This record gives sequence, structure tokens and C-alpha cells, in this order.
Amino acid sequence: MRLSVQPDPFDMGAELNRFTNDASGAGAIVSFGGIVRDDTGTMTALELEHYPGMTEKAIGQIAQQARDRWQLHDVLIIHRYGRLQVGAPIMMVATAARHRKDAFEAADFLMDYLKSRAPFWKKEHGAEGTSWVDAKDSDEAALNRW
Amino acid sequence: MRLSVQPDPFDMGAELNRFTNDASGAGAIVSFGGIVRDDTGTMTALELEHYPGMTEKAIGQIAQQARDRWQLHDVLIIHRYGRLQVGAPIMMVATAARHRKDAFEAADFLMDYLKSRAPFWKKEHGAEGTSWVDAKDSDEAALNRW
Amino acid sequence: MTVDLVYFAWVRERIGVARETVTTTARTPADLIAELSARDPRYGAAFGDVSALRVAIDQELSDFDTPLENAKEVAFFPPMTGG
Amino acid sequence: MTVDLVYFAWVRERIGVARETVTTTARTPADLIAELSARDPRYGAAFGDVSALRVAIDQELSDFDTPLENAKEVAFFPPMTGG
Repeated sequence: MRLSVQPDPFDMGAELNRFTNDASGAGAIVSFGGIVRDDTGTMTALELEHYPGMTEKAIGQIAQQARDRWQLHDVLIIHRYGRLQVGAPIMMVATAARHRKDAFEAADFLMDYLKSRAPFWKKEHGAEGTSWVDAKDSDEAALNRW
Repeated sequence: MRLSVQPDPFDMGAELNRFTNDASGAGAIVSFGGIVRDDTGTMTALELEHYPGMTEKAIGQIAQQARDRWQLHDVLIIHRYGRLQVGAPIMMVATAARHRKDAFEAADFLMDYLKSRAPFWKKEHGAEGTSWVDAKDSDEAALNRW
Repeated sequence: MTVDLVYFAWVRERIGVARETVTTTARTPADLIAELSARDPRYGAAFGDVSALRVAIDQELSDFDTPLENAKEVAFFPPMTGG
Repeated sequence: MTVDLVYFAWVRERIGVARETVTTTARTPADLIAELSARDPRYGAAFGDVSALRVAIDQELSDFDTPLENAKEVAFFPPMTGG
């Protein structure tokens, strides 16, 4: 199980292939990739602040919850912090399972929990200054699905 | 939108990277990959028969249904046929959306429909002969979720 | 009418051919199955359990009582196992 | 007791430091917020709307009335926006 909190960019396809090769015996691989999106057309960069120490702990707990709950061969979580460019990967998760239902549900669960329970905060940098991204009520509500 | 029915293997990571690069503006990319799995420990190959003509038509209809139903930037479907080795990729889908919910649901939907509505049939080749893989009642039931 | 019949997976194996052209007065796939099964036991072996069969008319998944009308191609096969 | 306080995102910006060590008699995060807000308006600006705040005690997400006990590190921050 690889869980990485890192400032550096990563190659999503190469990570997916490595994960798939290592998860021998799994029939179903689901991945999610998050990309820096510029909704306003004026964003120059996205800055991710995090809580070193707690971040790794929280991600480890979230991954363990997924493994306790679904039949998984393996889990991958990569999450970046620092200053990211528009179009760059922010994070990815991947799940490997015998059956597709486990792989899909676990990846969906991981994303909901990483969104609201991993200590990251996003700040948008634009031509007109900076602003913190507010958490959405719908993200907190999404946790009730599980 | 790339929909491919092909005998040749493909590089899942390279396909995911190409898809992600092309889907500019999407914040969420979900992929599913199916790998040939040997449950019995005696399988030497998996043979996929399909219905040329109808396969392409059915996959096109399924992709269109997903695009009508969710807000998607793009959809990728690759499905192989012919004789496949254990551990080889069988197929993949990927969805690109602004929001993760659309990307997850659409990928899950595509898989349920490809499973039971695209004209493929699997035959396992093993040391003791060959056998057709039966459809599962649970696969048909999964369609009722949508 | 004259129609092309195509078979897949174990339906094809039991009938022994992948494709054939037949002249028929059948108005639905169910009629076709009855007509063919009366002709030769190979069809009975393939079509015996209709709940394990699916049918496509001109490459669209259909029901056994869907009118054939001017169908050019009718396909019989087991439930699909893609993905 | 002596405890390290850490702040993130706009909580950090409003308080003006990322980390500080305080001596306190507070028994819960809620007590701490009240105590600090009475000391300096910077804390009032950061802690004014508790519904927009989250707290972690020794790096575990906690409630505002969770006992601090022998906590070494208490963190205040806005709702998280990972993923």
C-alpha cells in the first residue's frame, strides 16, 4: 500500500500501471485523478496547505477504513501540497479488487473522506489576489452515504 | 470521444494520460480497468467472442446514454476481443467531468451496461478444457440501479 | 421472407454454424425458434431454455415477441458477459 | 498546562502566527477559544464563528468540548478542502 503526501508532480498513468502490475490477481482497478481546474479563467495557481504529521495519519486511517470495509487487494493514495499549476494533477487514488463493485465503492469512499477529513486547505491565486476555497456543505453531506 | 473494439493489448496508463490531457478543463478523471483473472489457478487463456457491428453500435449507445445523463467532458471505452492472457487488460473505461460525482457515477454506469448489454461472451481455456462464463444474476440486477 | 441468422458462444457451438440464411414465415423470434426446433434437433439443443437466450433483431437487443417485420439479420446468443 | 497551538489557512492568517506555545487552565478547546479571545482581538477575528472552525487534539479531529487532558498540540483550522 503506497500513501504519499508530496509537493512534486506525478505521472498518473505510470502510477496506475505500477499499481496494476503490483496488484496481481485483482480483476478490477479503479482510479480517480484530481486536476487543478480554473473555473473563473483568472486563476494563476492553486496553493495547497496541509498539516504535516496529521495529514499522513489521517490518510492512513482513511485507507485502513476502506480496507476494513471492502475486499481490496491494494490501495494507492498520492496527494500533493504546495503551489500547483492549472492543469496539473492534485491527487489520485486507486483501488484494486477482485470485483468491480468493491473497487468502485472503495475509491468513491476514499475520495469523500479525503475531501473532508484529510487536513488540506486550498487557496486560489489569481490576477485579483488570493482567496481560500470554502468547503461545500455537499462534501460534508457526502460522508453520510457511508 | 474514443470508443475502440480491438484484439490488441493496450497500455492503460498511457491511455489514461492521453485521455486526461485531452479533457482540458475537467477536474475529475475516473478510470476502470478490467484484468484477466485466474480464479481457479488452472486457466491458460480467456477467449472473448463478440458480435462485430452490434458491438460498436451497443458501445456507442451506452456511451451516449452516459453523456445524456451526466455532465461529462469526455468518455473513453476500449474493449478487447480474441484470446487474452492471464494478467492482461481486457478493457477500460474513463470519464472526465468537472465534478467527481458525475465522473464516478458515469464510469460505474458504463461498466454495468458494458457487462450486460455489450455483445461479448467469455470462454475460459484451462488444462481440463474450455467453458463458457455464465452471466451472473447480480450483473443483470445491477442495471436496476440506474 | 429470407433472413440471415447469426449465433454466438454456446448457441453457435450447439447449432454448429455461425451464420445461415433461412426462408421462413415466422413473424417473431419466438416463431423462428419453434420453426427451427421442429426442423432439426440441433436447434432444440440450442434453444431449449429460452430464459438462457437473448435475441437481437438487426443488431438491436429485442424481445422474443418483437415483430420481425423486414428484419435482415436475427442473432441468438446467451446473456452477454462483457466488461 | 503548557500546550502548542497550531493554526492553518485563514485561521493562521488572522492570528498572524502558524504556531505558538501557551500556558492555560483550559480543559477543552472551547475553553481555550474563550481564554484566547479575551486576550487579544486577533483571536476573536479567527474564532468568531465556531461553526466555521475545526479542531484537532494531538492530530486527531475532535470536538470543541473534548477534554484536552494532557494534550501536547491543539490545532485550529477551517473545514478541510482536500481531494
